[in-house]
Amino acid sequence: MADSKRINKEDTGRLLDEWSKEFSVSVPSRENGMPAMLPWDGKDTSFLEWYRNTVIPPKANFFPPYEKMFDFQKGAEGYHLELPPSDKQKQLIFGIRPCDARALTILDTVFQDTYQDPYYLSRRANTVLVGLGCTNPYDSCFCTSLGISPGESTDVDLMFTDTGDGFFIEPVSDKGRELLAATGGLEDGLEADEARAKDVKEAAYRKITRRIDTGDIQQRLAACFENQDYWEKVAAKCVSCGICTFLCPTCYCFDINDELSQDEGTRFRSWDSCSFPIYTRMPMENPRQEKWRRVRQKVCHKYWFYPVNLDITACTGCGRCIRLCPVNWDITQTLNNLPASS
Amino acid sequence: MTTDVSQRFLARDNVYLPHIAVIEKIIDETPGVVTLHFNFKDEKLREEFTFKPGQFGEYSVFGIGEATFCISSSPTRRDHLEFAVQRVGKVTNALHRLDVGSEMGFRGPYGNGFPLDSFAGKNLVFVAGGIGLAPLRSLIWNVIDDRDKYEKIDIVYGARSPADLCFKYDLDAWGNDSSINMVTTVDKGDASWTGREGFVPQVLEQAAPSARNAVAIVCGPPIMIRFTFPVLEKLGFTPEQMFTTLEKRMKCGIGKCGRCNIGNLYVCRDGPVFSFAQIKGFISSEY
Amino acid sequence: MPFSVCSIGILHFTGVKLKQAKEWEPKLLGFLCRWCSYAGADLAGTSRKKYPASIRIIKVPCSGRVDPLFILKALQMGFDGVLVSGCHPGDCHYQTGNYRARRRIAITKKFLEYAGIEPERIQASWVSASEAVKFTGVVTEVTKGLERVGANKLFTDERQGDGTATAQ
Amino acid sequence: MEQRLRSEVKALLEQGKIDRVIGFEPGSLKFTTTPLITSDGGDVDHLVINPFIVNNLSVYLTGTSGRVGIVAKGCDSRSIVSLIQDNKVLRENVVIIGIPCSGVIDLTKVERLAGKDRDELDDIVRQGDKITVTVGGERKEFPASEVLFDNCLGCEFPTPREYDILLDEPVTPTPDKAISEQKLDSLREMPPEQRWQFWKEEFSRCIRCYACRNVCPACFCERCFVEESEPQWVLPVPRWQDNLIFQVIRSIHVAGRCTDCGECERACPVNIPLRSLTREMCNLAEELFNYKVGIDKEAPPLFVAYELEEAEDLIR
Repeated sequence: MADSKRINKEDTGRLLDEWSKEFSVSVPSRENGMPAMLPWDGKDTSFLEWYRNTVIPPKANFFPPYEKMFDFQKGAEGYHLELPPSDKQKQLIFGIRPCDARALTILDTVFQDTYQDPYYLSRRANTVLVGLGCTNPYDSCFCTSLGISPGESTDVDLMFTDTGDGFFIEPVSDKGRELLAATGGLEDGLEADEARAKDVKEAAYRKITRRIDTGDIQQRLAACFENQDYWEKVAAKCVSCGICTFLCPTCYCFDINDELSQDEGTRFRSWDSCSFPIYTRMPMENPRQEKWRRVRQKVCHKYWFYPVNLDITACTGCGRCIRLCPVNWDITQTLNNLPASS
Repeated sequence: MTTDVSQRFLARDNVYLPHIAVIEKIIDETPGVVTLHFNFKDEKLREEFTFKPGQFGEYSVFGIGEATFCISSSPTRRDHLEFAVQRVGKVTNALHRLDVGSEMGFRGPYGNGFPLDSFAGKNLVFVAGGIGLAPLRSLIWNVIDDRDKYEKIDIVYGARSPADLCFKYDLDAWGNDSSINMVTTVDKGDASWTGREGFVPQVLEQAAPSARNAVAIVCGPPIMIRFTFPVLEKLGFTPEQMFTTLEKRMKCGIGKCGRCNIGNLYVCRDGPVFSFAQIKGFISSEY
Repeated sequence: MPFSVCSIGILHFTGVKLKQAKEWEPKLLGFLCRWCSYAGADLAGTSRKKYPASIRIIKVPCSGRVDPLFILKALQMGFDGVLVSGCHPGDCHYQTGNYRARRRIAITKKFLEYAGIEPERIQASWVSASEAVKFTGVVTEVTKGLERVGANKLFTDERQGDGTATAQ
Repeated sequence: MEQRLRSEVKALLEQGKIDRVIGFEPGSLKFTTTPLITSDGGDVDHLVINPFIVNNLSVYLTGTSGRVGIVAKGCDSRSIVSLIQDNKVLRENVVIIGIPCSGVIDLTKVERLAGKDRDELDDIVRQGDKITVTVGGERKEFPASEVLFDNCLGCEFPTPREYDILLDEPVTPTPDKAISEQKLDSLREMPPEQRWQFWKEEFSRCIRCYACRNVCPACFCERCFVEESEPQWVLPVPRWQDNLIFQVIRSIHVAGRCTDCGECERACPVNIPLRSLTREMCNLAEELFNYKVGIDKEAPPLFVAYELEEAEDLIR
């Protein structure tokens, strides 16, 4: 490839250093005991050894667990509202996996739908995504069923492929091409690197064995939507916690709450989850009081309602919901065992 | 006025930032319901603001939170805006505590509103229960102010008891309007009640408005809506001829926060006004 | 002077930001049983006994009404300490409310200490309706204890500047 | 044990003594099990017992109607007793199928020792006090004390005390409080400010998914205080202050009900050492009031019971 580059692994720190001059760089980090995309400390590149994927999905870098929407203050003239200062600092996320990058493309659709979400979209516009292809996916991964290849991505700006001693670097977007052109100290990619990268990508693809059957999925879900027995059976062991939704890279539901201390306060938004009964509870009734309705909503939303509305399935097969579930509720089993009708 | 709905009446380009509005009048409707009259603090917005009957807003009591209510006044009467609040929880309690002159926040208008153009030249049947009259009230006054455009008007309105009837001043006005066929009913009357008794769906069945060249617009508690649709079907209304405006728990009002869906439809984004044809697939299940 | 709030008065407190005089002085929230300690405090007031003005009082129907949550919430709101005061063992208007309060307070105090909250901040006493002198003594002692441990900065957050209703 | 379990459950279902059974079946990932809740006799052959049966299944009892057979380890059976004490479960409605338990394997410890993630391991075999982990064909042996959950290492009641069927001979308890409470001891050694700082940092990671609460059999409230809106005790915003209040109060609310089963800590996706809070609660109940949880189903719960004279040194 003409505009591809290569770099030795031991030079990764130097490259991140260079990018840090222009960007606030985030890398996979587990300094808090749990892997997430956190600001690079300027030295540690040990993630190259241990990193498979983060627990906290990179959506948190754009749509954090909670954020300030605005402050308010009551004065003699009435209420004054103050937006948080817009962050002009450019961001770079290094090492995002193809599934999680696709998740951002999915989130873009809902946060742009009709009304622009200023908080998410401004961070998104400010950020360069540097993808890193998987070489060692988890046994819970099923991205290939969602049309994602673990080694490739069209949703990032630059794509890195681990070729053993180094990385083969391909620009994906114009933003990535510009960044690559402006980055010094990179060698041109060799044909041998490209060939090696191709093998790595194919090998990663083959490593993913977990599958879901996506054929006619909307029709199949519609056919068993009213099958209460099936949904009750599927939901029986769910404990209605928020892990699968909070840590899903495509789940975007949120709650809005105010904090008051006398005459001033803050409006926050924070992650919310369709697993919680309170999520839909109204004073007189709750349309999804029963657990099976909530489980059904989660599954149908991802594979049926979301694609009908926004033309893309709201799942990337990253497997977090399976891997992190405290009772091993497995969405692939739910989808693969859908009964043919009610 | 911009035609792009997403840009209409945005405060500082941020769709989540409310406009400041001032309460101008408070009317006690029933023991648990008040109607609040308000206007925007910003004079330009006060001039420019427009909406369609059936659209809703997000109302803030700063420090307590936001809640969703339809605008219950008619776009044809624009010296102020109105909404009705039943006291049921944190934000509605706080709204009830506001005084004339208090400031609150308003975002909107959101939602589709009623397809008013398609109602022209038709007989209109309004069926409402309790505070469910609020969104229909906006539409009814709009229709009355454009009376020539529409044919016969039937209104069936009911509440649990005489004390629970909202907008009594409107009920009187419509009852006195010879161009409107108005039926008011209560589930159970009291000593002074001389009007009808009976549940709304049954009273509707007795009133038996014709389905010919008609549309029915229904709003009330879910249980009433569920029992009203079959009656309308019996009277010959097709699912396309029946409209309702739905209420769900909402936070953002703009189709992002996720909780108000019925199947793939979001009450805030695709509604709150739906034809029965749109929602009948889910109505037994999640509404 | 103590000011009285009804037993759900904590509701009104959750939105309060305490105003702070220039010099820090301890602020103590007292949950006083209406059958004994509250009357004791009243008696202290009417008989013009002197005691520190540090205390704010919420009247509760029984010391057994006090959920550990009230205590922690008061600390988050910026009170420097909490005093739960009820009837002497054997004197509970509801027979056993104070015995149950005792278990709860004991566990709460020890547990919050383990979590890192100074034990001086969580105090309990038995004060009867006639013990105005004991009441003033308790408030004085507890206030002194709070002066020793200093201002409650448990929930302040230098980085974010929010999440706390601590005095400014 | 597994064979006996299946035949016992089959018989119970066939004789109509239970309407459904709550047990474990193989999970969809390596070295995991998953709860099986079924009334179908055909599912009974999926029931398993192995060193990976982590869940405390009694969490499902409060939401299940009819007569239920439930597979219970020592800690789980004590949770059931505690639920009976709280009138959440009727003794006659449960058939407790007890497993004498010699501890459950903590996969995060195995991962740390093996230097590989769970799905990269070939095999984990337990034989008595030795656990053999095979990685890439290479066998590594670890003593159970390095691989079992902390709470298992301190377990005083590995054999259920309340049961209808006991599947095997009782296990002799070998509690090692020192190992089991290593993390707690390191906290106790800190000055208070440092302890508070420790928890502040831990809870700044909390995302308030409520997995800790929802996997906990002792958290049976229909409406948790965090979901109250008037008054709004805790904002549903995951700031460390609110997170910390939530968890500290949760720990106090489960005092006298928590059996140190360790599920809250295991379920936490962001690795907050929650057991270091709940375990201390068990200790306090014992130290202050000589109360051990889940021992006597006739006894009143911790906060209902009282002695005429106790804890007076803490009151002025």
